[in-house]
Amino acid sequence: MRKFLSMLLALGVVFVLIEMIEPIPAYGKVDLSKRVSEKYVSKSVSGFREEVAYKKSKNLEEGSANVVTSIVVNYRGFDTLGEVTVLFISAFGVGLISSGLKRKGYGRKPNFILRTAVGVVLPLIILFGVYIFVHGHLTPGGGFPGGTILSIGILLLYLSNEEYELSEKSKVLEGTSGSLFVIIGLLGIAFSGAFLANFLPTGVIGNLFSAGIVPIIYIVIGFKVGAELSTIVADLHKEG
Amino acid sequence: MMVVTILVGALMITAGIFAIETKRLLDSFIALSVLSLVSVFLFIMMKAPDVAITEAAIGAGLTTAVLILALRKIGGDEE
Amino acid sequence: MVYYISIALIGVGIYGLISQKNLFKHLVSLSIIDTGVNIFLISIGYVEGKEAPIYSIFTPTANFVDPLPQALVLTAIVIGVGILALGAVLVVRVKEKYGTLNVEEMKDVRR
Amino acid sequence: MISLLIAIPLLGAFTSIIWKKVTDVLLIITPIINLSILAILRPTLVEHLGGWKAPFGIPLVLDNASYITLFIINSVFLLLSLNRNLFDLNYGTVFLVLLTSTNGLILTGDLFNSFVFLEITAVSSYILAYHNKNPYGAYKYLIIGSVAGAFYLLSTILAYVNTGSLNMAHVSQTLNSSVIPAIALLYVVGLGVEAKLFPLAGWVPDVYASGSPMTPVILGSMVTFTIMYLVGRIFLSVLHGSFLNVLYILGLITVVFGEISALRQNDLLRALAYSSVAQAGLVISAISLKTSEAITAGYFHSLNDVTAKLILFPIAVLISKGFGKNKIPGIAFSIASFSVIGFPLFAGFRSKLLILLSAFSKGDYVLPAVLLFAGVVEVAYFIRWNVRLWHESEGEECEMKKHTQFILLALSLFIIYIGLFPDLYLSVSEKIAKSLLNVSSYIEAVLGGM
Repeated sequence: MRKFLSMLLALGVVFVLIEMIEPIPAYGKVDLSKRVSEKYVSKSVSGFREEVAYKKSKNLEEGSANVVTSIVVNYRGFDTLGEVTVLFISAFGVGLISSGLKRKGYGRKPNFILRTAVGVVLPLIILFGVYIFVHGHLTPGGGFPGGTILSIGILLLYLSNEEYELSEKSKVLEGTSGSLFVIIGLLGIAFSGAFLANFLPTGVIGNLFSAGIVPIIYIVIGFKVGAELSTIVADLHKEG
Repeated sequence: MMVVTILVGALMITAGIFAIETKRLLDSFIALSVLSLVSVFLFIMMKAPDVAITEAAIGAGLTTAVLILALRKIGGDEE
Repeated sequence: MVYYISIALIGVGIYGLISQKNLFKHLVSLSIIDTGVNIFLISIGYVEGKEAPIYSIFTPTANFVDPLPQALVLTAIVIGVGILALGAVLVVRVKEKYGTLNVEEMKDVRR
Repeated sequence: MISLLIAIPLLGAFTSIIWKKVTDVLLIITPIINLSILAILRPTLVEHLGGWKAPFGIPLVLDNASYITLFIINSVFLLLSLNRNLFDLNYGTVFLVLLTSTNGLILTGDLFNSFVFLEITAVSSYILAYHNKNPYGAYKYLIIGSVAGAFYLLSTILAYVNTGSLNMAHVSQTLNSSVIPAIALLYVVGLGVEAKLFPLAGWVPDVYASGSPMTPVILGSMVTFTIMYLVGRIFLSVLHGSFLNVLYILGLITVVFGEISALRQNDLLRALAYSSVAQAGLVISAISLKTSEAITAGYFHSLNDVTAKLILFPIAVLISKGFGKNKIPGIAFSIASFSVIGFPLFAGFRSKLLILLSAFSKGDYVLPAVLLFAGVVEVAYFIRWNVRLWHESEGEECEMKKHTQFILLALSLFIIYIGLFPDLYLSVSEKIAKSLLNVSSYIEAVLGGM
């Protein structure tokens, strides 16, 4: 009975939602010229207009080759600060709610293959994570997946080693990188007159050293997300 | 392309229903992981590689790990 | 078509949220709703015949799908995992305190 | 400069996780710094974050409404952090993040950014709800709140599809009226959970009545008032006040539902929780009358409600058996409850009268009827509780510190002061209402006459 009623309600919601999307343009037939993102792509928000060309255009208003990154970190960087804060506060909450607990083992010795492989795979995982967030402004990826991959490395350590415990330093890393993000934003006020404004040269689009503060912020985000998710993983290993 | 989309969509909805209706929680989490992985495919089809990578790392990887770790903490499946 | 897939996923999630009694299932349903919303967001930015929004050797000049929804979805995914982790820990504490994961049984215990 | 209001508490939160010891100092210093920044600034100011101009970047808008709301929220925060023994300092980081997010919610001029800050507020509230070992209440809140968050995101994206932008002013300017119902309906669901609207308010008693002194105080004051501001901003400014009828009806149902449930409770905390649901419904239906007077009355009432709840909840938690020898908290409790009922001489009377008058002047008779009904029910249960608490003579020496008692008494005298001379609250709410209704100058300020 309960199932039938909930099915009815879910169908109702689906029906209402379908009615709601009636007026929006058909899938794949969207006109982008009416949206703000058009200016993000052509990097002409501040009025400057010139065809952007890979590895050629210089000193654009915003220099990351990955347009999504340019939005996430630069044009709408404030959202990302908020997003990092969500993760920060939920990691803090997970720690708070499972406080007073100690790590408990899995109750059986980890597999030999797992223990040996960790030594080989872990550096690779960390290297991959760091690569992803260092190149966030050039290739898909960035601070969030990069940080997640770092924390997956920590998870692997937990799985393979009964005694392993994340050191308290991760909290320091978390707090410091968070503060760094805010401080970079405040430097923006000092140098360019607006919070989170870019104050470094943007270089040639597509180069590793380009895009001003974007790579720096993404590295900070990477470490912060890595530290936060690692504390979540660590806290989930604690038991009363 | 249309056929692929429909197949992917059908797979996702099936995985979703299975995740909800199955009796064992572990199965449910695995089905959720499958749903996330399939959605990665959909994201790539819609030309969103950034989202695809993030969803693969977070949605399919970490979410499942978090849920399974929490399940382990309460002493595994009971139903 | 993708619109309907995402809406169907939202519907499945809501169905799960109401019909299921196990707390973990609610988290799973929530995750399904999130995935549905994310797919919807991406799909409204997709334009046929355009490429992924990254300047590279293969796409040296702009011919891109809408990058803004992708940026929004990145944010939404990360927020989603934060809430999910918090929810999972809360479920663990509920189980510790009431000894059950079932909503209905919990009502009896709490009385 | 405006961004400092958000950056400083956030920096404080990040610092507090490294040096736990400074948390209690930070809790007092941050609101003081914020208030002094506010004292320097004068509305109307707009800061374009990252230096990107309006529809492209994220603007922070400090107009009259947000200025006053910020002032209120930060003062309330300061007042709460001075009330030291109500607080669990382990939660210090959460308070600072909550201050960050409420400030952000008030200042932001961007729809998606408001979603992000709403989620921060929500997550901090879930953590606060867990206080005093209340995992189920927190869990329930988390599930309902996150679903609402998903709907909020959906409506934001629908606005983006229609206008091509996420900027509130730009959306308000260009939104096609044919899609407003869909967007507004999704926003009702998205905001309804935090605003405690009827079908979505099921979490309130479970969270508010956990027996923790700080959870209901913080959620009922800071968060509630911020959400009321956001409801006004979105429905009046962004959506031009259309589709308010649904909000109006839901608000009225919420009042009736809240009051009847409050009457049926045997637990004082749960009764108070339902009472704040009812007050929230009253505020929302007043706001949705859409005339300047009615909105003024709505925010006035919300301010009164916040003040009263600041007194009622801590006393109800700490002295649940009866007042006995504790005369001072007893007097404060009675004054606050009379204000909620709306006895003449007390602050609540002024705001309820104003709501009545503004509804009559608009030719509306349903809201007055519901308001009178609510008043009768409130008299029934609040008098019952007052009698019960005063007659219970065995009340032991309470755990309340002297200076907390003093602050509570001062607050209750303030309620009487407002009841006699309502000008302070009245002028403040009037400014909020005028500023929220003056959409064109808001658009002008943000977009700079585009």
